[in-house]
Amino acid sequence: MVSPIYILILSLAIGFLLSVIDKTNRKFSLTAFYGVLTFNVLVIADWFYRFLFLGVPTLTINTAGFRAPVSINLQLGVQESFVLLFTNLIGLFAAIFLYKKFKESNISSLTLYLILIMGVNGLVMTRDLFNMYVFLEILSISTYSLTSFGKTGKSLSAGFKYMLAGVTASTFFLLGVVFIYYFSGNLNIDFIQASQFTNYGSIALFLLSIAIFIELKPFPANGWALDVYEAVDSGIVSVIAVVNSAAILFLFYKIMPILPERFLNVFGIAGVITFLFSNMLALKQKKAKRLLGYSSIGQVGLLVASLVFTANAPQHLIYLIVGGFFINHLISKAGLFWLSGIVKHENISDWNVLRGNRSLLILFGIFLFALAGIPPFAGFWAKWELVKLLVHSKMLFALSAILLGSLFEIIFLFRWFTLTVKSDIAATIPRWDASKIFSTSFLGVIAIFFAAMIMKVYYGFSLIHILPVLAVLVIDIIDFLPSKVKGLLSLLAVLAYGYYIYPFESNIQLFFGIIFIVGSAVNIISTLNRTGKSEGFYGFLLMMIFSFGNLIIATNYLEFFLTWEFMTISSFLLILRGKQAQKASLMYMIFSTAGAYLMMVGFAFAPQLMGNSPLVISLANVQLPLISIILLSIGFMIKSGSLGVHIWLPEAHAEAEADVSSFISAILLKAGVFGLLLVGISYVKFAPSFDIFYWVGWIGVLTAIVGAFLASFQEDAKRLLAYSSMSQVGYIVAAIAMVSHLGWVSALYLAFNHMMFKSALFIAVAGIYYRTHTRNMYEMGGLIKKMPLSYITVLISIIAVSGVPPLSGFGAKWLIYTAFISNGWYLQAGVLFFASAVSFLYLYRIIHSIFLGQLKYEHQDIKEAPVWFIIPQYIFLGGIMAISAFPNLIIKPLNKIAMHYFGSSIRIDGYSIFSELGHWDGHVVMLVTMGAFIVPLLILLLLVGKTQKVKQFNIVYAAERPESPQTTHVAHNMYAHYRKALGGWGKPRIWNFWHSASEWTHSLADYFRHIYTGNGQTYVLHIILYVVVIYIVMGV
Amino acid sequence: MEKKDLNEIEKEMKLANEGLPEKERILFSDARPSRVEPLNKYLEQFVNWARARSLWLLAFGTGCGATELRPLMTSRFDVSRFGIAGRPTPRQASVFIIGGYASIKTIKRIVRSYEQMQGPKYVIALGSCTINGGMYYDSYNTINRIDYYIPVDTYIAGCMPRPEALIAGFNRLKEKIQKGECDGMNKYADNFDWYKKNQKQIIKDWNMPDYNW
Amino acid sequence: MNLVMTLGFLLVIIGLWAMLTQKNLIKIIIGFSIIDTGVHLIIVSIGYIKGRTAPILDASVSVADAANKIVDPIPSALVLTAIVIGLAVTALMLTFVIKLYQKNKSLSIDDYQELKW
Amino acid sequence: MKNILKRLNEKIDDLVVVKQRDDLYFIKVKREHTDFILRYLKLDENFKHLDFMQAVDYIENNQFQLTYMLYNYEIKINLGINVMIDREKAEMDSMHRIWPHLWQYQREIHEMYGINFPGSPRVDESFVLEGWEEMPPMRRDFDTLEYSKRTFYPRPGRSTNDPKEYMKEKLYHDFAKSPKIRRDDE
Amino acid sequence: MDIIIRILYAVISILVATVWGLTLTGIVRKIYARVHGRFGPPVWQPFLDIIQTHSRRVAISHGYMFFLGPVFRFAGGLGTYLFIPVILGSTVFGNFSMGGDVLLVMYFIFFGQLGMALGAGEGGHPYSPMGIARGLSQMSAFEVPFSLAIISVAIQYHSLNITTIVQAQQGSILNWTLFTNPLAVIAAMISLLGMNGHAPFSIVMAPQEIPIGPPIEMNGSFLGILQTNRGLFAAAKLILFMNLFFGGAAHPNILVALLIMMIKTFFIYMFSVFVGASFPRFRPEQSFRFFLKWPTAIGILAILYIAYL
Repeated sequence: MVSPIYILILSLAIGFLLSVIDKTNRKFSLTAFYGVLTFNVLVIADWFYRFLFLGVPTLTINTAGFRAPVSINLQLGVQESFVLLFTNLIGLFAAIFLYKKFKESNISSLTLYLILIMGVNGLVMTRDLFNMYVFLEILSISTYSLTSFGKTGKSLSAGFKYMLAGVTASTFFLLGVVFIYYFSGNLNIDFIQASQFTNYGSIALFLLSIAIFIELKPFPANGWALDVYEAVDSGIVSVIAVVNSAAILFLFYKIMPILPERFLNVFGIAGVITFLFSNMLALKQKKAKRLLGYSSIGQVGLLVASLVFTANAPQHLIYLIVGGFFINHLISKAGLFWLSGIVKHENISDWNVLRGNRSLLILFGIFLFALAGIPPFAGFWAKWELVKLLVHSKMLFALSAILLGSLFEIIFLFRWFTLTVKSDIAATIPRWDASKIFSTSFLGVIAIFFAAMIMKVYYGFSLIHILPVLAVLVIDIIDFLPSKVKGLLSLLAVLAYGYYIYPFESNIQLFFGIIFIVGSAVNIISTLNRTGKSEGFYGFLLMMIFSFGNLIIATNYLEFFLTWEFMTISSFLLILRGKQAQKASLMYMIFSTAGAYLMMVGFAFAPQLMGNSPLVISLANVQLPLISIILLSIGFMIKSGSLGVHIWLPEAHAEAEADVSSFISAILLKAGVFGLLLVGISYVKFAPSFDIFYWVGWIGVLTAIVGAFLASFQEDAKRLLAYSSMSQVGYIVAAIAMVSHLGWVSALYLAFNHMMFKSALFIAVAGIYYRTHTRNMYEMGGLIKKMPLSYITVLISIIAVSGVPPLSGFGAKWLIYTAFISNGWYLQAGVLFFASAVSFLYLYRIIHSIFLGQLKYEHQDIKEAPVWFIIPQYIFLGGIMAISAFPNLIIKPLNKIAMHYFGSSIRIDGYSIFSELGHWDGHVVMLVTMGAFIVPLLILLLLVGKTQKVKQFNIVYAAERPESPQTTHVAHNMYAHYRKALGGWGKPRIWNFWHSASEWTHSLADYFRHIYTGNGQTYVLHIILYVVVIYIVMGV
Repeated sequence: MEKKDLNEIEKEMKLANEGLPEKERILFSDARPSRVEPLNKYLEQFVNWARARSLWLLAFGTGCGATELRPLMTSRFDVSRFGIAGRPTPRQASVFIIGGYASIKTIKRIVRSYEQMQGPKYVIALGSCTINGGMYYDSYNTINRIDYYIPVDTYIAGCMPRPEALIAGFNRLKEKIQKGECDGMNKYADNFDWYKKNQKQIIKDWNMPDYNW
Repeated sequence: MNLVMTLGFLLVIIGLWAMLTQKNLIKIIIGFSIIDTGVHLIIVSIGYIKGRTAPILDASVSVADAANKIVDPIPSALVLTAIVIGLAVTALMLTFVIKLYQKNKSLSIDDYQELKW
Repeated sequence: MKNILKRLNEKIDDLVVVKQRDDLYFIKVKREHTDFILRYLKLDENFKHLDFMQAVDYIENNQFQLTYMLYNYEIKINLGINVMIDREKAEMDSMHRIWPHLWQYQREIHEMYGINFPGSPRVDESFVLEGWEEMPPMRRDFDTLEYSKRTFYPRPGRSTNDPKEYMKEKLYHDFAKSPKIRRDDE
Repeated sequence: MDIIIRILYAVISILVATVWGLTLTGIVRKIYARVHGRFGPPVWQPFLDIIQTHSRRVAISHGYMFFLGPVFRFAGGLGTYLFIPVILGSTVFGNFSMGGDVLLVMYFIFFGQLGMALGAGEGGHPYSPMGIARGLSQMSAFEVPFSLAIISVAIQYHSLNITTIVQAQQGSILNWTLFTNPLAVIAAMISLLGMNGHAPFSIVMAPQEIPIGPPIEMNGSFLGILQTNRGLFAAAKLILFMNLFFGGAAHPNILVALLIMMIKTFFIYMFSVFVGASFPRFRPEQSFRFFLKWPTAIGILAILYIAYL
């Protein structure tokens, strides 16, 4: 048991001795240096362990033999030791990171470094205000000096600006301390109470607190900090951004008890503003370290805000929220700064050199995801709880600002990530430095450790909920295997998983289980066509599939949301694997995250669930408030690509790898449908007074028609299918929104049907892409002769999509129109009719442009798609044919599912289905169609004379002969006349809207960031003005 | 009889299509037209009766005579009374009217269109030019006799023949059809090489397959 | 509020004015020094009680009645520390200015704006 | 028009002008002046429109005559530019840069008369005669009847009548007796 | 046994409808001719044409889909017809209406069109996809007023069942949908113009720009089947309209009922024929715009009128 005072003494002593030691050998001085740092960590760790697990009471160290307030005292409790452990740990690893530089640099940097660490330790532990000032100045001076470590002109000027700002702040601090003493006669914060400061007295507190706050770099008085972040050596800057900030933040935390509430609220709001604006300004930032600077400032703002807002929350929540953000920020920011030291490229698009080293790329991903608040990292949990807290305390403006800020954060972080993973490598690859990589990886391990701790210890999640992450880890370990082996293993894993979760509590779960798990399992077969290793692919795929499954069995909001985020991130990573997928995946991530935030708020508003049954069951007895319904609906509709928020959908579908698109379209969109159905389940019993689902229904039908039109105007086969998915899901959304028996039967029927035909279509297109290497339909044509099996798939599927009897699509159409008309949604039904007629346009377009018409020269020797694509296609076709010929196979169970919530509105008699409006007998229809098909076929075979098979150019061509297949194939811009007829309705208004929204945000960010002129004086002026403004706002 | 290899027979049945570039040969059918026997007597009589009453013209104005076809359709002469109607595509038409003089450039198109019609197909050659060159008998660019290039069923002389003459010609054609005398399709298939030789002799840049299916 | 304190504030404001308006780096540092001095004055003025002596225990002031005879010693102690720290900071700033001048041959703060936005 | 011709006369010497009608003039220019004259007429004298271009085979003079027919929309006058070129070495400068559509006429003349137009676009492609191998057919020394007989299988038994005699005899043998129709201009 | 009788009945029913449909086509050609001031072909000309096309000696085929295209088309016509009850209460002419309601019929119409489009597409001729693109686009446009009319009728009779709808119109001529729901009938009749492809909506077969459109490569028996289907399909559509809007055909004596059916379908057809004979053709975009404007507005009014007034 070493007294913590020794860590101060030892640091100081060794710090000053270093210059002497260094005279002998640099090795000795380095040993001493790292020895001290390690000693610090060990001592603090020891204390932390004692406080946390042995229940040792908080330790108070009195200096000079007197008790406080007469003499200065230090305090070490669980909080202090936690902060110190972290700061010292980061300090140690930053030092390791800087090992090479320390070996060569002037010995004074080592001294300064030790003194800096000492200052931090002192600052955290001391309870005396003036002592704080002293430690703060020690910290500052050593930091100022260390800024010149890199010895570039830039870092010098940045350091000077830093000093200007620093001295201004410390002047305020000193004045504050003095006046506090003047008013309270005391300097120990344990003996100062806010009540001692009346009238003018509060100025003293104001000066003190604003000084600390300015050190925390609030927007807009923080230009100096950004310059420092940008210019200073990345090892040092990580210390500044992490260790210094942590210490000062803790300083703020320490003085919080003596501050009046109105101060705190203003600081909280200022923190939120800082968070929002620094993330917004970061949008325009291209330089990595400055970007990180913006992000750090934002994160500190968020920490301040969460410190303030959680003041009245239960202790464990404070620990989770503040601690979560704290750890998250510390680890990820330090890690990213270090990575920037490893990468040595300023521009974020040059970070693609990271692709040269897989483990670094993974680390980069971990830090970035942690920073963005992606589960399972600590930030996610903190955000979740903070949102809940803010909702409960009705701080909605702060909430929306924080979420908006987070969204901006997501945008720039993921832009960075996608650029790193996807942009072409132009920059030179640096040499990797072992000491740097070691420290950085250590942080990655800590991040994962904390994630695991929170999940396991705090929330106590069972293994099944962590399974998606575990899948990534496991596949990562066996990534050296060829992809076919991994694919088979994944298939087995999915089946085993399905078997494990199989005993569902309700039929609706079973239904979605079939869509999610069985559908995925069949789809996996198509991925077996991959050659090579497909590194990382199966991990994310399994993560996504397990997330689908976990969605069904989630028993509370958090589980659901966690799984949802797993699903989002894994699908994002899968989409990102596409060759040109940078923009597409980014857009997907942004929209998904926005949706997720809305859902998060929606869940926060929702009442607590009772019992431990799955959401599908428990939500039936819960009345969701209107706001919750609205937010959740929007969130789920974003995922299902409804009108207005659909623009991510075509990009993501088109740019993802060929065999991934089918997962996204056929299964991922159903997750949105499932979510909406959850809301609907609560809606059944507790419909709110304002019938929000009526409007959801309208959005659904409009999505259907707009999606159909957009699909008709595409040249790219996958985009066409993507818009088609959008249109079909529009039907489903509308049907769910009806909240009636027939509506839900049709929605589920359509969902099932869509899963099958869209999988088949996407896999067929994947096979064609595999052979032709193009997605543009007009570049294909005439492939029916070369790929007949794929043609049959597409033919059957498009008949199923279009709803032409006798295939299963008609069942969906019949159900949905009957439902609409009997529900009184007449005009909506009319729009749906229109949509379904328009769908013929794109369906014909895809089959004609690809398979019919003229075969191109370059495709004359093409072969049928590989067998791995054909097998899943025909499994799905079998499914379609089965439910076409025997619709009862599916209608009966769906009827039962829907009867769980409503009275039945259909009667099933043999193969006939009767509704109150009409009837349909799929079996008879099938037989009659067969008969009607065979009779003319026989007639034709009988009557037709000698049949001469001719080739593609044997066409009547106005007595001429065709020039070339390209010019004879009518496929490009096939529906130009319709576009013309639509006139102004054909403009991409929604796309334009989002585009201009993005442009506006970026321009605004660009406009605002011009306040950072780069002039030190301006920064000082900012600080002064900021102080004045805060002073006025606080009304001191 | 000498036994021939099956492949060889097949090869003989194929056309060489030498006029086409190598790359384009896969785009055109190379099957050779062959004779198709009529149905049995009574059935053939019946369908001939129907064929004669449902003559579908190929609406392709190959020469100045095409101007005389228009009045035929209008109210004054109205050949639709006889079941005669225009079709816009050779695939569906059964009667091809060569409307007067045929330049070399036109004869190429005439041959192509004729070959694209489905048998049984009938040709009416209209105007003196188709018979012996008419007033263009000495032109360097106008053929003299259409029947050297495609089989003709009925000639209508005149320069130009009036619509009444055309109707008379149609009636003559109908009679012939009903008697089963119009078998130009088989005649063409039987004498395919001779026709081709004549055609190729005047059509110099032969950028089409030997038989346009 | 006494004269010293007012003077102190005046110095702070003059220093601030210098820091905000002067372009020369040295002058800015001088401005900072003036602020620092002003702050020190303020601190001292807080602890000062009229008619009392310096907080030094010697023959004239005994331990027993020190509480009545001397001024508040803590501000004096503070001001000593503050002066030291101020000195250190000023020195450091001047070092930076020297380095900056060596690198860029300019003393105007406007020439050091290459980091911005 | 007179002014135009006067101005033209100033530009080039020995200008031959033929007035055919009030609104139709022909001038004869030398081959080397053609480009200049056409440009001048188009740009300065407002003969914006080129109606057509044609050739005549003057086999007697061993020359081809090329005619560029211009039209002025303001004074509504046609002006033909006649250029004589050598028949043996039949070659003319391409004027398609002045009127782009000239390339088509030049292509036709090239095919029909064998006159070469170096630099004219697509001038070697066949225009009407696809795959013609003989002498250019519009040259007067080409015997078209002989060619026709040789190539097009003339039907035997064809006879030719003088239309005037034939008509009189066949149709209007009582022409003299028929009442005379009075024509307006008599 | 039952199934054989049913098939027998269906054969009779189909024969009657086909013959009537083809006769109607013949009559229409006669009427067109008379409008033009001609005599026109004999009424039985369509039958002769069919025999003629079937008697072609050689048929060229571009592939299996090309071969099956007309089969699909005819199957579509047959199916459409078979799911419509022709005469109320008749076993022979009741067809297979137990298979489904009006929605089934509406969607079965697409069956043939889709198959034909595919067959024509394999032909490889550029005019085929052009015609099909126009046809599908126009179909999507005229389907809007038609579906609105159907919805309106469904609301009115609270049924989608054709038999029920016909039943409800019995009794008096004033019970016909024509009089009870005139707006819906107007909307549907306008879309019938598009459905029949008569001028001004004859953009699909537009002889001037894309001669005959989709079936340009169809020949011989393929064409013959298409021609046969044209008669049957016309009859099916007309009978559907008659059932939905004009009281259907009901009489205890089946011959009288057939006569009623013929008279009614004749007049319904005459409507589109007369419009077609007297108007020039729209361009494609004009046609789509037209359908999406006025008839759609009328259709919406029809729904609002029935549902809320």
